[in-house]
Amino acid sequence: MGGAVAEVRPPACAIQVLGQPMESLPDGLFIPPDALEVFLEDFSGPLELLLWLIRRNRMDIRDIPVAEVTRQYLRYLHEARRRNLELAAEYLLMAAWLAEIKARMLLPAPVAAEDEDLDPRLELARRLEALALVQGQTAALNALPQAGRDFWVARPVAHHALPPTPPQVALTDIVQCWRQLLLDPPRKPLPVHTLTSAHMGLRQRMVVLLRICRRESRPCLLAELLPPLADRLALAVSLLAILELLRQQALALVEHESGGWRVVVNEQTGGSG
Amino acid sequence: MRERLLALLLSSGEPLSSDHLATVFGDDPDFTGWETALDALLTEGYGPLQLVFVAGGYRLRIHPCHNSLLARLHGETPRSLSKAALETLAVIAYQQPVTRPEIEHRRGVALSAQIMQQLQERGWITVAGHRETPGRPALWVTTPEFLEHFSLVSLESLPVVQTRNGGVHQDSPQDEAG
Amino acid sequence: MRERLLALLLSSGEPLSSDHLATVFGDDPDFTGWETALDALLTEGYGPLQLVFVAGGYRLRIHPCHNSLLARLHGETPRSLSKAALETLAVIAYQQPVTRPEIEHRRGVALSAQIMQQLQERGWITVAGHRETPGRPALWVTTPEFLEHFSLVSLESLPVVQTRNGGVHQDSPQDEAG
Repeated sequence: MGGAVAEVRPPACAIQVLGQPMESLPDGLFIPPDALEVFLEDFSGPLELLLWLIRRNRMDIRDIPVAEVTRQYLRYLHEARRRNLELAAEYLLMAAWLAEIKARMLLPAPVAAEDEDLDPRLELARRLEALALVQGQTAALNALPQAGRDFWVARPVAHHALPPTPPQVALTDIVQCWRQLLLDPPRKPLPVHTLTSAHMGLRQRMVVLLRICRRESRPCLLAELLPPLADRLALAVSLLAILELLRQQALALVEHESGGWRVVVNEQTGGSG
Repeated sequence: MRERLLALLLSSGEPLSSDHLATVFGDDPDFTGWETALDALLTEGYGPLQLVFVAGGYRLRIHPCHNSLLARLHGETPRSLSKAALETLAVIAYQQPVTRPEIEHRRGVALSAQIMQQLQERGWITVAGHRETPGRPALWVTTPEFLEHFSLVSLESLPVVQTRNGGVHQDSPQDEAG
Repeated sequence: MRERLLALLLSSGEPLSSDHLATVFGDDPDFTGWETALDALLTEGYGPLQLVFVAGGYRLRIHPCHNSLLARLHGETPRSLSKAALETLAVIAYQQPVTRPEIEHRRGVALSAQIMQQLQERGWITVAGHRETPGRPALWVTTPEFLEHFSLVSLESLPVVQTRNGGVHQDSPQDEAG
């Protein structure tokens, strides 16, 4: 019984032809018609076919009877060719390699050499052992419990929108910041002051607007009441002034016959003011 | 039966419709009463799980009471506040209730809407009303969450800040604005 | 505490390590005893859930007693891998980091791009760098998802496969190729 074959269950490929395990086939290379292609497709390549032959013949990978293995290997190839099956070039390459090994085996071994190193079968044995190991590892991997086959994981459960992560701030940061603001007050002009300055005052603007509306004594478009060529701040103050006048009911909004809204003086309350 | 139903729901990445569940359970007498179990799950939940009906099917959800814990796992890594946001927070904390123009006045720079939004999203500041002056500006205050986050019993427990020429900071900007 | 721990584990799509959990719970006195709760979950499970240690962390699974029911929902062994793909995965798992030519050498056949793509799509393999040899071939390794799928705690827990006159297979193909 061969030594180096990985200690695993039968060849990783449980070869079956038309439902029959390949092991039960007669030694005389009987392949049912149309089954050879299926049979060869089960192998990843020539190395695996070779490994399977060696195992079936219970040969030792470390001491391969090259002549016999080559004979069997070539019979598969010839059979395949006879049935016009397309074989990968790798299969022919392997045949060439086997022939080369066989030829070198016939040469007398140099007396002084260590036979291990010069055994022409060594590289083939290494390759076959590596493949046998891969097959063993594949079988071991496939035997592990697998998600979706042997167990199911709990899929991540949804949750509500989460509160944002609080920033890293200590109370001392806030206190320190406040102290700094107190010790070092801003020197720049203050926005609040700008609003109350003489030419931009809200109250003043309200008076001006009310005067314009009263003078025109007709419904005015909003655009007509806003100062022309004004900066953003002046526009904002004017708009604020109109809104405030509307809130105080000094002005009122009326719907115009041509559509849209117009601003008029509210005669009931603000008209006389 | 409840556990079987949960097993199905937990292993599924998408909501399961009644029809789908009915197909899985079939007429199998082992699985009678799954509809009752479904109803029970909908009303009672199961530990930290709630069952909700969404997108035409049933799906499990973590009960929102665990949100703050989940945020620790799934939330982005905390970043420090910008100086502008920190100053704004300091002004609101010490001067509340305070309007936006007053905050700008105190800091000497215009206040971006983004900062206010950021602080609001943190749940640290909120609008407590409006000042009855023209424009009725919103009055900003800190929230109970703010106190809780900084382990403050009340606003009175904010550390007192004194300056040499004390009292300057007591000037309420609302007097200036009024 | 058990429910809080469950909420975390349920919301996570990947195993959570002890370290990660410790970071989430921190020193917060509200969460003391989470280690005990974790141990209890490991031994007792929770309803249809069992807790396992896999890929360096804790992960919830459906108790295998529900497997036949779950197979009804998810279909029996969906999309099982081809023999070639499984062999390729085995070579990568046992020999990583490994280049494509080395995989081909081990298996004795050319490797189709399709197989590598399939394994990548499942999230089981990834490129971890390049070997500094001519052509700078990509070095393939397995991912944490691979460990999780095959119920492995770590790569060290891959089953040991020996040949009878052992040792020969230890020749790393990268030595031969390099």
